[in-house]
Amino acid sequence: MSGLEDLYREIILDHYRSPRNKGELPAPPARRTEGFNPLCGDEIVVFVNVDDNDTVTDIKIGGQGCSISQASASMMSAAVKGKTLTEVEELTNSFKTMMSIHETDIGGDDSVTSVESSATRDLPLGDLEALRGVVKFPVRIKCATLGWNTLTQAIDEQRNDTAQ
Amino acid sequence: MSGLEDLYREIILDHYRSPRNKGELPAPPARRTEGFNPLCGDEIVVFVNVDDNDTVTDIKIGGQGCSISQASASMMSAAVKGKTLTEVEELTNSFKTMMSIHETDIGGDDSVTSVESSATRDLPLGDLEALRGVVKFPVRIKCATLGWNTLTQAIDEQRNDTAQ
Amino acid sequence: MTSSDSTGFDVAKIRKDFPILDQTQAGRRLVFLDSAASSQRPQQVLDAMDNAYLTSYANVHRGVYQLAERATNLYEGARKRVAGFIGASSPDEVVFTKNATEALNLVVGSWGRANLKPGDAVVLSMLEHHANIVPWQMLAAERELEIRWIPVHDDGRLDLSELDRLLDGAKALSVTAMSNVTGTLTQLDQLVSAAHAAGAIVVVDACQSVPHMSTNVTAMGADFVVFSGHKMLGPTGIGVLWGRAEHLAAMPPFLGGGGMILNVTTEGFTPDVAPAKFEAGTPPIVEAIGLGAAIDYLESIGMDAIRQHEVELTAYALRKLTADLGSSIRIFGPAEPHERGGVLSIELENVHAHDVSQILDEHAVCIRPGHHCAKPLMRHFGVAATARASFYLYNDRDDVDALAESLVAARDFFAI
Amino acid sequence: MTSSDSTGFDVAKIRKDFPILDQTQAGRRLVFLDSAASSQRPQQVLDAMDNAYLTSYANVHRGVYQLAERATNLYEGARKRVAGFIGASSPDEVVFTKNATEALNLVVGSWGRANLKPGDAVVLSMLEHHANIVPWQMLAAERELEIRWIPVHDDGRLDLSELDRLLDGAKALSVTAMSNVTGTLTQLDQLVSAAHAAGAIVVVDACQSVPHMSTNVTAMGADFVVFSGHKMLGPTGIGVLWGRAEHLAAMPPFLGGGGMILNVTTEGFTPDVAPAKFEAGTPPIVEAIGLGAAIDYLESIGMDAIRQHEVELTAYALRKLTADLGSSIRIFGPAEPHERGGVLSIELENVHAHDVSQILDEHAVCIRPGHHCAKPLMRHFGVAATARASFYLYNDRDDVDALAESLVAARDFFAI
Ligand SMILES: Cc1ncc(COP(=O)(O)O)c(C=O)c1O
Ligand SMILES: Cc1ncc(COP(=O)(O)O)c(C=O)c1O
Repeated sequence: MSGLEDLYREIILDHYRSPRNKGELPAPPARRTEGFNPLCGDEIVVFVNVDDNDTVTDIKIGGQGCSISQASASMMSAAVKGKTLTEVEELTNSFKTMMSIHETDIGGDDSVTSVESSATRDLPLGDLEALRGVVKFPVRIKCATLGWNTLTQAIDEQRNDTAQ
Repeated sequence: MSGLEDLYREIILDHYRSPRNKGELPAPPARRTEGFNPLCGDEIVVFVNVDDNDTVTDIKIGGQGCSISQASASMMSAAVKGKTLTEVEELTNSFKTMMSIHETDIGGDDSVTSVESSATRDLPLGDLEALRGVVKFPVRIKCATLGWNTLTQAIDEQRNDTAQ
Repeated sequence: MTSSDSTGFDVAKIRKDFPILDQTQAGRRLVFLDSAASSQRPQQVLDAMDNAYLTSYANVHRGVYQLAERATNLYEGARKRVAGFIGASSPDEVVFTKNATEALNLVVGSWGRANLKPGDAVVLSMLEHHANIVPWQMLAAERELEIRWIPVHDDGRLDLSELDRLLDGAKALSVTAMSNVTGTLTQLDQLVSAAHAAGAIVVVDACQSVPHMSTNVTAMGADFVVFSGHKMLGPTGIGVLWGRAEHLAAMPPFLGGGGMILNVTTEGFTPDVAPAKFEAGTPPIVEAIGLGAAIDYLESIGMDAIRQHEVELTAYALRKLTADLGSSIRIFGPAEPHERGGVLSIELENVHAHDVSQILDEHAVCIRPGHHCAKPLMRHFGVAATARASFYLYNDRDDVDALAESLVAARDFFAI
Repeated sequence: MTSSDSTGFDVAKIRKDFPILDQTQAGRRLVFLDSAASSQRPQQVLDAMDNAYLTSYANVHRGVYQLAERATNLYEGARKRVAGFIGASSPDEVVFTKNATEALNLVVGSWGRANLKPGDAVVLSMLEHHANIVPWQMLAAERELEIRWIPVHDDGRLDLSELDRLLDGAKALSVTAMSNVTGTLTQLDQLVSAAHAAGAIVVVDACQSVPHMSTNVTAMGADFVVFSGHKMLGPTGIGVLWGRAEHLAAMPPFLGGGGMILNVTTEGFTPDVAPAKFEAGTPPIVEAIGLGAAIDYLESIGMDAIRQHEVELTAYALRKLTADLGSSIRIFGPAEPHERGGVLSIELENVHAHDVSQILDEHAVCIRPGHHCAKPLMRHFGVAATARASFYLYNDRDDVDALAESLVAARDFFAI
């Protein structure tokens, strides 16, 4: 099962078995956002507290999902805690760039979709690098990005609310 | 064009070129009924006068159509004038039996549609026999029966009105 | 090889007709166990379609020339084949759609819009596929309808203890003949008679049953029955709505366009009669022809033989998986093979369905993880997803053995 | 043989890819002149579909195993091909339907239901096919909309002298890019800018133009564009709706079911984003793949070359038919070949279109008689039916000669 070892790296299985920041936060004051992977039924709930300095003071992850979506969300929660929203967005971009380089190859034709380019693509990802193996399994990219997309949605909503 | 000679018998072309009972009747008292062949755009208008003894005292045919639909309607008009509604129905059944024997063969499978059997199928059809060649051209059967179906509809409406 | 089972059902011979199954993946024989999502199709079906395209193709219904007449005859011949296969009283009761989903939307959009008013109730079951839920929810939102749900027992059978109360005053019951998650065969006899007694029409989602057992819509007594071609050895792009003639006659059209009218003026249009009334636009001509060929193939094997083969295979699989995986596996659905189809949804302890399927793929075993478009049922079972293996006439005990073996590997991989 | 015309367009070579054309009927070479109803398709398209069924078939989108992934990639790859072919800014703007008719019903049923209220006006043209009339009439009856008609000149061109008045206050203009009766290429530039200036969205029925000339929906500036696969060398059972991303995002779903949701509970559902939102149920998977292959084929020949070939052939046909049949023939549509597509509707003096087609069939010449699903236009021209010959890349001057010869025979047969 050589291919599988790339996907299921030890650190991923560790996050899957012992997810960090699992649970709920009282909402409000926390923001609660749900994400769905319509393909496989995975559901993720992100609870996030952002203080007046736009800093993520706490984050919790709920829901059910496969090893990749759970591990990715767990790593994400560890990585974003204490970061500002801008830093979170940069990290998200870096992570998605790592994933989306291959997303454009789905369908074997990259003439239409263009690779999202970003100044932040070289940001060090730390543990998250372990998820790089996912790009060899394009179907699972959606699993790896589920938590991130849900967090992005939460941040967007937060910003809209603050702006109003 | 041997096949075509079966379809376009001289008597048919004659009725096509010189249609009998072409025109309109004042409606009311006449009943006016429209028929459509949705496949080819043919439209037929049947005007029919039925007296208190259920006898067709007059009939006129309007509309536009191909040689087969026009000739068949023309022959029909000549054949039904002066007949009682019951006689018209018997004649219609005979005519349709001549046509529908082949209709069941469309699709090359007669296990589902059953041949309409009728005590009146042997009624002499006279000139109308000339239309027998149409059954070799199944697509044209709908042309040949358009006028008849429209007349049947007119009679049904007439009966419903009288019944009320 | 156990490819010919006790009934003499010759899987090895059947498999020869399915070239796609004759492939290896990383050196292993491909084991296809996802027919509940979509079946494979025999060479005979592909040949029938190619033959139509290569010799007798033209648009149907409106042509006088021989090519168009042949195409029309093939298309209408397919309608007759479908009618015969499901015991319809006339081919005119058979409407071709693009899939079962469109057929259900047609019933809801045409019959439902014409017959349901605010406050009316529709009864569904907790086993339903989204295709038999969402269209009703869309109309419910538009019309303020009430949707009532027939509950489900823990073993996947419907709980009919409150059926009469649920049906009281309801206008329609729309229910699956066989669950695509648990394989449950629903109690159609009881459902149909209770619904009719309550004055409700009955819509049957027969997507999973028509491909696997003999069907007689007239005997079933329902008002509408829908299914898809691609789950029964036919091509994609074709589904069937069967409806009682009197319903189809009374219903307004669903989609408007060419082929469904008697007349059109700038003022308005006059619809044609069924089935043309419901087939707007160029129909899936060659797909219907392919479905006709699929039916010929199924009939050449025999629907009763197929059903019996699948019952035996399911019984074997239930025994085998329980024996090999013991308490680490949960199998959804009725324990009794005769009460279910060949669809096994499973949960493997500590391994998410998605991961199960990934590891099985490494063994060239194709199963489907997910909610199977039945999220209400998933939520009832308290799972986000199951791993589903499903059987058809080309599967045998070797396939079940490969399934069991790879499931053991998946369990062990995650237990490290 | 004139199979290679002045531009070097090699019809003889192309015809080799279309085995269906290589047949005789009662000893005569088959002359297929009915591509406006539905085209034939090259072996390459059939091979692409067979290949998908034989090597890479499974239901799309929900599978983890490699077979399902390959099928999904082929299906989504086809969407990208379509997007590229029509100049869409993203594949997400491409929705697969069963045919163009469904695509138009989708626009009317989703955009229309969400945006039109009683008293609102929609503008159509007298050239429209029933597919672009009846859906609007259905909604008009439900919502009390006003339908206004752009009139047509005697030569089949649209009369735009009152365009601004017609568009005044209108919410939508839905218009054909090319008439399937007269071949008229409508003045899309003017129509689109006038409609947008009036605040109306623009729906373009491009069924007859997309197969025959290069298309760029972005440059066209319309809001929705529809067409069908079977008229452009693709299979039956597939159509395309292109819509501007912002419209698709704002529109409610049309059909409900699997594959178009993010979540379903017993209380309601959350739709997915476009294009998934509009593709309920198992899509026409292999039909999309076939359409992708058809596009590859068309691009290998070149859309501009195809257009030029057809303009030349149409010019030749106009000359030839007029020369051979003189005053006994009436040819509908613009006299200038550059203002029209290769669609010739004719009326033969004293011979009904149905009879014309019957006699032509005896000469193995396939043309279509009828109202061509454009009854309002027929009524305007004062005819019940026309006989229509239409050209595609596999037709040449020999075909036109056979047409002329058989028309002479038809005229003479009825003149006896
Ligand atoms: C101009 C035009 N619009 C719409 C249609 C409908 O296309 P389809 O039957 O593929 O839905 C056609 C073809 O019949 C057409 O020619
Ligand atoms: C029970 C059931 N109903 C409906 C459907 C929908 O069928 P389709 O996707 O072919 O429209 C399916 C298959 O996905 C099914 O299993």
